[in-house]
Amino acid sequence: MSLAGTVRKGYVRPLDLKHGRVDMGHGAGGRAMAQLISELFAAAFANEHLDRGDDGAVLPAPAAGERLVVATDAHVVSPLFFPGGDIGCLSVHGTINDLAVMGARPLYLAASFILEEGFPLADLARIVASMAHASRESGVPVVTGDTKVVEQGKGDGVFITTTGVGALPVGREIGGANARPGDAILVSGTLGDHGMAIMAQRESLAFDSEIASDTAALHGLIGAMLDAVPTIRVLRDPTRGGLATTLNEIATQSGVGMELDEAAIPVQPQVAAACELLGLDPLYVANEGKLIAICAADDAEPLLAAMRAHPLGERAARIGTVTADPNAFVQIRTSFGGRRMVDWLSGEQLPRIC
Amino acid sequence: MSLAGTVRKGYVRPLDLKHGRVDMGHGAGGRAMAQLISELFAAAFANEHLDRGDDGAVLPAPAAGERLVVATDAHVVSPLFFPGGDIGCLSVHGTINDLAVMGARPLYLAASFILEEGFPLADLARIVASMAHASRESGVPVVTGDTKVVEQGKGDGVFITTTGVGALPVGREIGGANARPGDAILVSGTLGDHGMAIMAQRESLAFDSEIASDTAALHGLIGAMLDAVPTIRVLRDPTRGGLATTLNEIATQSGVGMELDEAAIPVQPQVAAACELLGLDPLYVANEGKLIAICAADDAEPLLAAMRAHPLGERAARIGTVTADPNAFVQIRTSFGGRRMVDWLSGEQLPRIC
Amino acid sequence: MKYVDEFRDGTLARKLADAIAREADPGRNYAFMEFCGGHTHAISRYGVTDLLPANVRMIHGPGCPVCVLPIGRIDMAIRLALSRPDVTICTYGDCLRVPASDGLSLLKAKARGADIRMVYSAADALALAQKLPEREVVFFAIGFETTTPPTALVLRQAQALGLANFSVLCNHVLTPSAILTILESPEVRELGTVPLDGFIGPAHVSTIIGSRPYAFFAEEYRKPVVIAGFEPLDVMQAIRMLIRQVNEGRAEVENEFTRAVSEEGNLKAQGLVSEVFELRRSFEWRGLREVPYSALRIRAPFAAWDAEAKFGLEFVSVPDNRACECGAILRGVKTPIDCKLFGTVCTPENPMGSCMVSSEGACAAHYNYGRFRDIPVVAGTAS
Amino acid sequence: MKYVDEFRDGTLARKLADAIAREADPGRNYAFMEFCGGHTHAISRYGVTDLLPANVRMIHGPGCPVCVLPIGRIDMAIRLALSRPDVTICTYGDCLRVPASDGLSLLKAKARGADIRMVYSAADALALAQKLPEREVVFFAIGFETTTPPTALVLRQAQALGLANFSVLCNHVLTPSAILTILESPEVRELGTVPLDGFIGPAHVSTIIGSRPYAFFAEEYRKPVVIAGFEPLDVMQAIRMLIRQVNEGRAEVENEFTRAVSEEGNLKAQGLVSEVFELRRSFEWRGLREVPYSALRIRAPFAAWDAEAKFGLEFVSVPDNRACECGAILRGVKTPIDCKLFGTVCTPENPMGSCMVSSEGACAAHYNYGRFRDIPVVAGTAS
Amino acid sequence: MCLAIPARIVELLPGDACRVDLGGVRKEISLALVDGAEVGDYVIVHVGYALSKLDEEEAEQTLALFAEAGLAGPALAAATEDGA
Amino acid sequence: MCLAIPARIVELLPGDACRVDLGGVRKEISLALVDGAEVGDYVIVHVGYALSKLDEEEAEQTLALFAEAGLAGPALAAATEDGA
Ligand code: SF4
Ligand code: SF4
Ligand SMILES: [Mg+2]
Ligand SMILES: [Mg+2]
Ligand SMILES: [Mg+2]
Ligand SMILES: [Mg+2]
Ligand SMILES: [Mg+2]
Ligand SMILES: [Mg+2]
Ligand SMILES: [Mg+2]
Ligand SMILES: [Mg+2]
Ligand SMILES: [Mg+2]
Ligand SMILES: [Mg+2]
Repeated sequence: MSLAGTVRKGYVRPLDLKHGRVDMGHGAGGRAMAQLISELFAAAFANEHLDRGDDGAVLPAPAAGERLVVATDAHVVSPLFFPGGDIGCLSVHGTINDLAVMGARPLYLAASFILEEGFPLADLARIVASMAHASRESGVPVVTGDTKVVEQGKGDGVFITTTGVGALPVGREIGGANARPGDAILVSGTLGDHGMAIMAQRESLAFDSEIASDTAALHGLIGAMLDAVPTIRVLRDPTRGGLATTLNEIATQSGVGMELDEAAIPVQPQVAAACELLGLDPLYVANEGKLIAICAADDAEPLLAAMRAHPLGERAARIGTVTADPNAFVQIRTSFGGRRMVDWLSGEQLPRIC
Repeated sequence: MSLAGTVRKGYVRPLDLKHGRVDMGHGAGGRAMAQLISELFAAAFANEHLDRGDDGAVLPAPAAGERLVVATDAHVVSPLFFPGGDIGCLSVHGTINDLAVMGARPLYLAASFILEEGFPLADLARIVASMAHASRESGVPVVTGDTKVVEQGKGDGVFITTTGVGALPVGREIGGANARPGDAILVSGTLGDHGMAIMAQRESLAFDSEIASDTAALHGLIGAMLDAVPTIRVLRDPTRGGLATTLNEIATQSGVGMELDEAAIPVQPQVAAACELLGLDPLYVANEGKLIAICAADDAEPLLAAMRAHPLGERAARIGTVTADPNAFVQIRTSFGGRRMVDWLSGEQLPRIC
Repeated sequence: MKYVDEFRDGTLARKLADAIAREADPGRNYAFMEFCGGHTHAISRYGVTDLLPANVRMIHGPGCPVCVLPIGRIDMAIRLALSRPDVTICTYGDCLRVPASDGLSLLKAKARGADIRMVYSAADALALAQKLPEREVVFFAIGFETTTPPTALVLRQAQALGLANFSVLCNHVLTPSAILTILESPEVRELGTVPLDGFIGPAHVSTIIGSRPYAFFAEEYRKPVVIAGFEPLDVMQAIRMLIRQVNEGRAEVENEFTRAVSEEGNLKAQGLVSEVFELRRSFEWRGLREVPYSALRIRAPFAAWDAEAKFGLEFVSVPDNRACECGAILRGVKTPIDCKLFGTVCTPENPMGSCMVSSEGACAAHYNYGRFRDIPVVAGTAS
Repeated sequence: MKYVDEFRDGTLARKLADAIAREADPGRNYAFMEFCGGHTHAISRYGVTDLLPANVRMIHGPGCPVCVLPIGRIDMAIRLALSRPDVTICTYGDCLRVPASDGLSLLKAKARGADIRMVYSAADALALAQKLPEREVVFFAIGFETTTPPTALVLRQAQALGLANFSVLCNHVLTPSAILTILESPEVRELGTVPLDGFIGPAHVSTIIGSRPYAFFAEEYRKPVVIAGFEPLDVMQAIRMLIRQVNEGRAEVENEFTRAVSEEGNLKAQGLVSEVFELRRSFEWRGLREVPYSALRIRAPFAAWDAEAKFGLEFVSVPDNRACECGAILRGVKTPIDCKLFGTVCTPENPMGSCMVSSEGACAAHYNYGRFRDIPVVAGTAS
Repeated sequence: MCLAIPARIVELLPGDACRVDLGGVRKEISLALVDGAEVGDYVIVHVGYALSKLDEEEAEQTLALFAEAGLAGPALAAATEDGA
Repeated sequence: MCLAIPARIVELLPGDACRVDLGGVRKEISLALVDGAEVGDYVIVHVGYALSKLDEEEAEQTLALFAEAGLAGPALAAATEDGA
């Protein structure tokens, strides 16, 4: 975004944000790109760092005694607009969440756009406005960026990679390797909403429902949780691969097993029904505004109380317990009364969900 | 790259890096993705931060008195392999350079991959090896990452977004807005090598030459330059849009004009000839291992000497002077004896060069 | 979900478990084959095994259409798609990862540029052909008696529409012939290595064909058959009914799924199927080899929409991986852990055999849901 | 680069500048039109104007094939590409941004899904047609006498190959007819608003047609013509030669580019062109309106490769933007800064008229290279 | 792919189609294989087609059977004759 | 597009083609419009085709004319008759 504000106003016609489309010139590095950046991106994200117009942002470092946290995610969701959100807010929430689940205070975002030739500028403007709104609401500014354009048929409208920088107090150690046998496993709410909201839009599988993506920034909720229980051991957002895969990741990282209680796992009835219709398992469906927390068993109640007191954690639940298991198997007691494994996602459950 | 190292060795067949191809499962978040990440990405980039296997990296903050610098760039170059480099090393150098030209010490990189279904794993492995090599050579580790897969026909092999974090000492102020009338304009070497190396590979324009991309990390050169002249006012890498566009950016940011001396601008004979053949102007052709420096006129000689003493600055030259011009026009005295403007790139000069 | 949730109820499950435990004779073993992959899935997914007494053993049968599809049939579709850039292959999602020759699968062929698309329904394939008149859309049809009528319908529609760019590569197979083959296999018939005390028959197949086609087995082979729904309570009730038949020395066809299955089945669907399809003299099944009169082909009046005729596709039989025990597993002779490749070389990511592909396959079901049973769990230190 | 660098030499330039200054009569003004955009580009790119005395003025002529292409011709290609998804339009890169109707250009049509590709050579378009037999490849051919022989060649090759999926949308125009139209225009002929003391003729056109076709103008209209190469020293030498002719009252055709231009030109190429093409009775030029016998069309034996015939393309004349002064600029009546749109509404990113498209167009050349001349430069404080 | 679930018809659509409801989620399916289905009926849905209607009375009876299983006794015998 | 530059033929290729060299860069072009061109000849290249051969002697003479321009005098007159 090195060209922010570098095209003199009045010297060229403003971008046609109604009928215009992205063309190769918008990515060539010249005046057309400078115009796109200044009239669209810089205007939407405006902040002192971005406005500087250099190839990067100069930022105050974290406070003394804090460490840096960096997380990056490409967003390639299809369709770009879906009930409950769009790729723009998703790309902001997704990266904020990756910082927040490390226990970090999200500070800044960098945004990199890969646009497909022919993409309507009106859609791009809508997406950028949604990103800007999400960024302002979360208090995490987009401080630098980049724009590339690829030929038609070499992209898919728009891909957005966001990279987040956060600050982590020394002493706070949250990570996937910290789960211990006996710990309680909690989730912050219903599972599978995001993935099924996307699925409902797929032409070949279309169904009608009121399912909306749960996309949300979780750092507020996490702040409240850490206030209540500073010793949370693991936090993670169960995105691609869903709860099942994320728990398997954690189990493998920590070298522990898990035992879940199916009856305790919150799933919205419509999500359950849509899964039934398509032969999917909600445990493998993506979420974008939920988190998994693992804490010592004694901390589970106060943590659950803190979660439920926050709007994003109203339906928080304790869903299982960490076990000692060198095989790192995640198992579940079914509501039916049996037991089975909940393995890693194998193959693809849902394409292009984030 | 949250799954680094989380798949137990021996439990699955290793990736077929000879004949395998990327399929949708590699991006679905499940075991196939975990395997791709652990056997390919984590193995190549191995470092303590990445190995942690969380959704982000926890990193020591910059020293006291330093500020953060963040820069991000998507790389969509086509073809992926070209004389002198490939998208892998390019994506490392490009972002290191964006940090370095801010005067920052590059510290860490985050890498986000968008893979196209069907992309040969052998090519991916080659690219990742090249990135890892560039990262090690530059001393800037890849500390976190992300992988997505898009359907065939929705991408172009691989896109790589790298985001860099660096540290900038308080008091060091380098930026595009700092050029002042009377300042000297320097470049670190010959112009247009990268863009013409790419151009030579385009099917429809193919020509034979020994032109190779100049892709290189410039932080070493810049370190030497700052040692010699700590008060450098502007540094920038003239990538997309070439020297011409980058100087126009700076002129506009600083509200100054420029006057260049065509005879002083270094261009390799083969690059000049290839431009002649295709009707292009080397001043608009991209570079990936060159920089522009602007300093007070009195500092020009020591700075030039420092540049020439470094392997990446051997052909450094003073190419012009900053003028007072509210129109921010960049002008050139031609070798022929006339004068003209050197305007922003308009339209596209070369598609998909970085 | 009405008529779904009630049939998964844990309280009722415990009651049925008690009843089964009460009724099973502790002095003998019971081995029942659930023919259909849908039942295999339900058993694994809900952990039904944990509710059965130790002397009641379930054997997974060959009733997953993906598992029994021979390599050579997938090869036909892959060869067609790779050699004809104008061809689009549509199929149900389960087929995409079935391993074929040359290390390929439909999914890997797609990654190599073939145009392969997943559809939810045969009707979607037909609609795609109408939407893409410049492409040849081939519906790779697989399935037992349940998925056959929809295929028959789209073939009739294609004929009515004169839709020249649509065709079907037909792999529909028949449940009764497969059961017959198992009953005729030496292991069951002579050697007795597979003790088979009865069958659970698939309810959705019987919604079409009715319960009558099973009467022959019951009588001729003296094997009880209970047609059961796919919810776990249905399965448990069927097991209970089978135990009763065994205890009482009966060998009858009983119907647990009275809510949707009748004796005669869906006559409309049956009529449609016989209008469009006829028996193949023989068809290769994975694991069961050539099975006479076990599959359907498209009748002559629909030859213009028969991809085999239209594109001159040849079936070439390809042997399975030598070490793969799918064949024995599908016949109930072995279990997944008897296979050396299970869980190491062969996993759902790299299936070597078809039983590892569909989550209804015996190996995949055991890998995904039951693997922990092979290794004792160490108890948690705290909880 | 031999025979290139020598002709750009700054030292020689100063010598030629001295000679021109010496030879130009301070008592009079000289106005010469460089007909060709290639010369316009050289003059701007090298800053030749700075080396000429104030009383020698260069007028940019209509010799850029992109600039004179009327909107209606581009519309034909865009309509074809957008209405026929099987059509691929190939053209030289300069044509892509020419503004057409409905706010479109070939580039914008591409962004809307049309298959538009840039080629370096007509041969590339032909090769593409061979490579993509399932597509209709249309070469949108533009250019003066230089680019015409290559187009003729590929048409003959397409005929020889029987290449049914290749065709040419021919927009080739003729230099002498355009010069004639300028000489016949009221501004030059009667009003004298455009003082025209001579022409610089394009060397590469004359490599094909020779120098002879210009003799008529020299004699009939008493205007000196010097055929000159495209390097800046060639242009300066041509200016010097024109000044001499004016000073001496001569009106002859002189050849500065003796290194590659003869009187008769390239007879092989001429033969080829007349085999394949014939004169159009009339053709619309942007800025010059309808010009009789000023363009070529494809002869009947090649009709199968004539996109106009093959696809039934109709030319519909479309008026230029009212405020655009391209027409007057192409006739030498006005200069870019006389246009209200110049540099504000009309820029190379958003060209309103064709002169702003190609870097050889008068408006684009002035915008890109000469804009600073409109505004005095403030001197640097230090340097 | 062996999915077959009961869903309630909420709307009859042209061309032998209908919209069914399953736990609040609605989907269009084909009724071409089933005659006489009406709004309010439950049908067994498989790959986008109704395979048969569901007999609600029979369903309730089956559930009743399950419920009785808890009680010791021979309640089952009669019921199975019913069903075969 | 009005580019036309002289380049040296370094290799004759089948099908009326040749490879030319310009400042060390080599490109394949067509010789279909020019008869009798040989390796070592310079040709004027335009959109991938040689339009004509370049006469090296004439080129040197033209350069010589430019050089003489610095000297005052009427050296030009003779030369132009030559060229027309
Ligand atoms: S584990 Fe794999 S190889 Fe072994 S029987 Fe099962 S499918 Fe075949
Ligand atoms: S500036 Fe634009 S609108 Fe004006 S004459 Fe030139 S091309 Fe036409
Ligand atoms: Mg950047
Ligand atoms: Mg993430
Ligand atoms: Mg950038
Ligand atoms: Mg697309
Ligand atoms: Mg995450
Ligand atoms: Mg991440
Ligand atoms: Mg950059
Ligand atoms: Mg990620
Ligand atoms: Mg591609
Ligand atoms: Mg840069």
